[in-house]
Amino acid sequence: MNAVTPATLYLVTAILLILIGLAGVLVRRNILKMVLGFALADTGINLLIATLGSNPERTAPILDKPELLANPSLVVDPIPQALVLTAIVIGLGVTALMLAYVIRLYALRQSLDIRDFGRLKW
Amino acid sequence: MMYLDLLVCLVLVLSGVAAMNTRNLVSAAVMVGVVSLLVSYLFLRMGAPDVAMTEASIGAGLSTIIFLIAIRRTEEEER
Amino acid sequence: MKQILSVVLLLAMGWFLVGLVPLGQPTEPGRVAQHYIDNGIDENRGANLVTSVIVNYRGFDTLGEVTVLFLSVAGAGFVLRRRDGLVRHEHRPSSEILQTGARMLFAPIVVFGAYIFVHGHLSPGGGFQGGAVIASAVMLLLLADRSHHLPHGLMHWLESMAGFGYVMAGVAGLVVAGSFLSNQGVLPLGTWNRLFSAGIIPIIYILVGLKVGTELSSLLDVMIDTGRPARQEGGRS
Amino acid sequence: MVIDPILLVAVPLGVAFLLPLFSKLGRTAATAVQGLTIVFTALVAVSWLPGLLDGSLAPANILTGGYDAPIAINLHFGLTEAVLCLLASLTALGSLSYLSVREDEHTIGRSGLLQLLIMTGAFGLIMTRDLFNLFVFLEIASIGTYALVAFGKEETSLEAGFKYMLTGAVASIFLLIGIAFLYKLTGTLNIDDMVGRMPPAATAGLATVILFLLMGMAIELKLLPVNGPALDLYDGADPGVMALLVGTVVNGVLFAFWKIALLVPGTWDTAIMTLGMVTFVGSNLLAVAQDRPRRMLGYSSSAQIGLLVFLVPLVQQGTVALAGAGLLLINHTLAKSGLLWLSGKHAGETRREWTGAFAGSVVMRTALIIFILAITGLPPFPGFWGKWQVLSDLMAGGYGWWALPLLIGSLLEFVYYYGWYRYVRTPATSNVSARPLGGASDLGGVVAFALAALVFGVWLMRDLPVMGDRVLVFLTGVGLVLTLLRRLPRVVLAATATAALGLAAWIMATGGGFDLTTPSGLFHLLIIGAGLLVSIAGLAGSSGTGERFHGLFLIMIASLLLLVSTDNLLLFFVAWEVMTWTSYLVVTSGRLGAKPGQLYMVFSGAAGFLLLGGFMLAIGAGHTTITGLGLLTGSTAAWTWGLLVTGFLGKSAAWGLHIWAPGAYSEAPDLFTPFLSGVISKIPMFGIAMVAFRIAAGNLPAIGAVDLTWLLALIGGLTAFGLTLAAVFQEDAKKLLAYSSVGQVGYIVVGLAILTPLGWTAAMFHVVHHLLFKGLLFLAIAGVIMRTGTRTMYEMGGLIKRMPVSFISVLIGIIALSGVPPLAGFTGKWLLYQALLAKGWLFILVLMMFSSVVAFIYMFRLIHSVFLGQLKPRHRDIKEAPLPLVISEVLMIAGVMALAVFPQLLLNPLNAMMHTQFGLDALRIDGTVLTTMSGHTLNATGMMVLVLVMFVAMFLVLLLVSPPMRKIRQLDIGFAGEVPPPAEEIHFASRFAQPYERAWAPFLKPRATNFWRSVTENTGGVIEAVRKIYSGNGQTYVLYPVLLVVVFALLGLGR
Repeated sequence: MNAVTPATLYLVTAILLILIGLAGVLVRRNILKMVLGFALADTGINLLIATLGSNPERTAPILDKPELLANPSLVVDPIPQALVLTAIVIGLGVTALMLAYVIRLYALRQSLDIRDFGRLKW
Repeated sequence: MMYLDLLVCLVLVLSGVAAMNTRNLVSAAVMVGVVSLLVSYLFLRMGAPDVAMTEASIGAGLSTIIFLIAIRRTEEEER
Repeated sequence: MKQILSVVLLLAMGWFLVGLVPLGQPTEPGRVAQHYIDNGIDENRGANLVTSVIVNYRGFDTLGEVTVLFLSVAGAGFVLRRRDGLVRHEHRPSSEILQTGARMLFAPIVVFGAYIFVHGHLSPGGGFQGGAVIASAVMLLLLADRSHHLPHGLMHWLESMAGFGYVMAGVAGLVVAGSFLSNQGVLPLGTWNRLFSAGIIPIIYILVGLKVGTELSSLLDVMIDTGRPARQEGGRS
Repeated sequence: MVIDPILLVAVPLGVAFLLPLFSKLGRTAATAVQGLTIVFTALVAVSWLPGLLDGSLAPANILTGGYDAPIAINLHFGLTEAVLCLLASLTALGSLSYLSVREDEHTIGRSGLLQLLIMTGAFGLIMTRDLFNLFVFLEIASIGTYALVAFGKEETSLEAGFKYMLTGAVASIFLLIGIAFLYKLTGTLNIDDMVGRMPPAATAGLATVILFLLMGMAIELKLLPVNGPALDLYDGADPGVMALLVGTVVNGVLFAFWKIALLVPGTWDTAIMTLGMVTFVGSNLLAVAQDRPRRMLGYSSSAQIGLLVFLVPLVQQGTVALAGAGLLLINHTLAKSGLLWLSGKHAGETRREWTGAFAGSVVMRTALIIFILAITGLPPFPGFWGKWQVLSDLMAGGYGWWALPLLIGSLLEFVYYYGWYRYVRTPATSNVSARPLGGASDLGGVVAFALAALVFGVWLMRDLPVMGDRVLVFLTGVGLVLTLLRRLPRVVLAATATAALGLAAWIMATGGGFDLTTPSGLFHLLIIGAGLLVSIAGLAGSSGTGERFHGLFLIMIASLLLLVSTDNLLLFFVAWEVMTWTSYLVVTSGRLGAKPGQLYMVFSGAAGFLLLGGFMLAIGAGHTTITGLGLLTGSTAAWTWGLLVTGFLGKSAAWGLHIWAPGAYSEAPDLFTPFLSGVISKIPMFGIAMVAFRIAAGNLPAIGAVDLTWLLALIGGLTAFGLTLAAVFQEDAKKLLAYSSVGQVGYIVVGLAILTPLGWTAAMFHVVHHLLFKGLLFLAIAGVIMRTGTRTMYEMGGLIKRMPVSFISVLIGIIALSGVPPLAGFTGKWLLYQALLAKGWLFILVLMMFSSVVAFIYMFRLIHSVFLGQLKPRHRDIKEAPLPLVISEVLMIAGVMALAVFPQLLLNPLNAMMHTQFGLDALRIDGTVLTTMSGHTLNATGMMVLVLVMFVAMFLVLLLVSPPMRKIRQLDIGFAGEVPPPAEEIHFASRFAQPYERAWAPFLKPRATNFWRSVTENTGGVIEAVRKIYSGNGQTYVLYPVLLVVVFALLGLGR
């Protein structure tokens, strides 16, 4: 078990979150639940990206102390963090739009079942 | 610390499963919010306070709120 | 049947994803990251490297990010534009205590949000986090008093001007340093770890904070508001 | 002066942020600001284009944040980016004008913002060189799309939009996984930097990372089978929105894929190419079954994107020129946006509801057909040049087999696009569905894009020698003008066409263009001569409604002149395809021509692609000229010959491939049918002789014991036999002549297949002679149809007194056709039989003789049912055909007689021609006496005299011995209290040939028709089964990408 590093733990958790979220999307017929599934999967993705930049031997990339300034190599890679920040905000935007759609679709059919929204096909 | 992490991850995955399994949409949304909150703790642990703050305020906070609003404007139970 | 297939497929996909775990173990930062760590302070003077990356090095991303948020709020408004068939909720007035409490809390929360984005280049947090905090204050207000109307005119103006200002700050970099969103020579970079430092980074982060705050507030407004009858009919006659 | 391309993103973003304030000033102000912004972005792109094109400007590397890549995000702006940005701007401008008039009270001031940001997202996608930045702009473009598709029709657009979002979200997840791990592996996000830092392809896990990246892109690109939601969008969203997306997001995503493909190891190339090609062929196949035009356009878009995806690895490895793929992309953007805009201008949901669409608008009809021609890859539109380039490069690069699915997919495009257009061309029964939507104010984009497609396509031809040919340019120019001005009085059109052709004839005559000793000269004369006769006859006007084909006719003649004179394979094919589409359009302009026209176009398309395949084999072997075909050897020679000959036979309606011909011939405008039969059907004969047989027959291997040329002769014989037989049972005069025409072409095929000077002389002689007498017959019958208003023979009768000139024309025509002395038909058949005898192909000889005998049965009817017998009461006041028609007929009679009395007029030049071709003479010609090399002689003039003497003698004898004639009242029939059956059952001419039917039954089974029907039915069944995968369920659509990832991973692709 000593092979289990924090990174492994976080990555496996992230993958599980992605899978659980996608399972919700694929198995639950309620469109609101599907949107929740995507939100969950998004969280998993964010965890995954952040983990890729993490290093338990280093600290946050904020050089606000003189000793850090003198030896900047003590901090972790800031890029994945910047990416996750962007991804979180984009995720919120997509979720908001999806929910707007859900509200309108509900107004349209008085139902949240994905099977009620398949008039266009073939 | 490693064991705390393990515990958090475990709770996190279980909340996720619960969120997808419960029929009540409000609790599902709250569960997803809880997952976000726990993930933001993990972000803090891995030296990403900026991300942690964002995840907590946007992922756990605002997202959950707009989910709740949407649920309120449609149905609360999964049929 | 389809459900079982879905789960099987997801498990298979998960198996391939788990195969990537060895790739994700900690490594030394890459060349670009090392450049930020070594030269970030020299080039931008902002203590928070994440902020330097977000506002300067990858500022173009952030402009896009702000646009995404702007776009999804506008899009949500567009999708919800028609009011026919939407569920309307009764507006039960909340208790006096809640309303008063919300009004009292509003200002401190907004100030806190502003603090977060003003100090984005020094400490954790920045425009996005601060903006979200401001939006939560607005939400408190909306929840406490559903009939409360946001000052839409002011919000629109603020939102538009903050966004435009962001683009203008970028153009300033283009004019002064020949590169869009450049932080060189537009404003003095100042000294490390001071509030007035890091060139235009704090300016941009303040604009981002204002924009994100107003945008998220409009988002909440759009999501909550559309259940109500159009403003003209339900006005305060 | 160039403008900094960063402003392509900065300016629209700044404006977009301010737009909510502008819209407070009013709708017009907001729209104006937006329009100006888009014009500005177009100007930015335009300011770079000339410099980038001639190389005087280097592509720009644009920094952001003050640092160069990979430290900060950089953008790249070269020729490709400039073109894509310009296309995006132009589409956005067109969409703005289109959508702004469609806004309702709910969308005012809001959709504009979304449109502007979608365009900006596309600019970012196109220019950025940073992988994560690419993702951000992808999200901008996608989110804008998700929102904007809610524009318009409530229910369907919302459903479609939501499903689209679901798969889009899966794409984002996949892309982020890929991007994150690639960053981890390379330590950079800059694409160009990353390329150099990619770990070796065998690195563990790399294949999975790439797979996620590719699958994310596959969803965004809408490849098969993850394109379901995109199809729903085309179906459900406003077409104006879709047009915007085609020009902006779709192209942007394609170019993003191009950049991502730079990172993909070469081991993936085959997988990517396969996925692209499967999408191309599969989507086109599924489109065939699609009854809703807008959804069909969606399938078509998927297909086109698939084709471009297929090309990406090939262009990156240098096999295919970027220009080829670029032309395809430009072509698709222009044509598809235009088609979408047009599709939104008609309320029809299904193809049937499109019946007679845009009948009132020359502009919309012309634009529609321009877009359809462009998207099906016909010249002169850019797609043609792109496809030619791509195919040539595939052949030269050793990827020849990929050309096969490419051609099949392209043919499927013919099937559904012309299937749709068939309904458009069918006259509407009620006027309700034919009303265009939205007035004319939003037509700007349509007109601009149609013109752009045409002008750009012609501009691409600027270096081709054809542009220097005065006659061609002149005829095409006049033709184009007449096509656009087709609302002018018919006489004006015909007179202009006649004058133009006359002038062309004069120029060519003074330039020695009519040298009959060369095949080109002979065909020049035939083309111009027949063209003049048809144009002169056209002065008469006609009762038909759609016969305003004079402009197209001139373009067609120009293409034919080019076709018979060029030595360049490309030019030959250009001319061939122009001939195909002009003649198709003329055929569909007949009153009932829409449906047979579609069949004609599909078979012509197939024939064209067979030729293209043959040419491509030759080009792959390094030969680009027709002369060069002679240098082909071995199996290349055999395949090329086989493809070319099959193509030519298809176009000439040889037996088995003939099912299109009767309909097309009979439903084409009455005045055009003579040309179709006389000239167009001879062009494939020219092709067989002058192109296919450039490949030396000695280089053709035999299949077993069977000589390929004998096989060709057999097909010719069967054509002559089978279609002559079919002609016997026709009740419709034009159809009878149609079958007869195709049958006659069989004789020419046989003559050519003999491959001796005598055989070719016989064939060429028949080409000329058939043109004269069949043209005469069709013209005369056209006159009769014009006057009687019917084509059914038993409804005519006794017209000899009313239309004597027409009678004499038909009489001379059928004597010439039957091959009895004294007319030249006999000379022709004599030559052919001599050639067959000398060759020793006795079976074919028997077949030909037998067909000649059968032909008597139908020819007799033509004169008997139409002109003899009792005059119908309703035809009592009928007049002779109009003067211009009579003039044309008399000219043709003169030609037939001249050929009969002085065959040497034609045979002398033919003899010289054969001497050049074979190095041998076909005949010895002394005055009017012909002697074959084997010593048989024929004296045409002497025979004429002999026959005349015999005829006069017999006539006098009959006059003396026969009893006097007795007049019978027309209705002199009694019935014993029975109800008379319908007239057609008792009329003597009705079902005239019925007694033969049982005798010939085994030969009369419609085998060919049944074969083709079973082909369509079986294909249809497969399509129906396959397209069920688009179940309409959003959840299923999300499953497909996951499925695809798992399948690809299990296949171990890229490892």
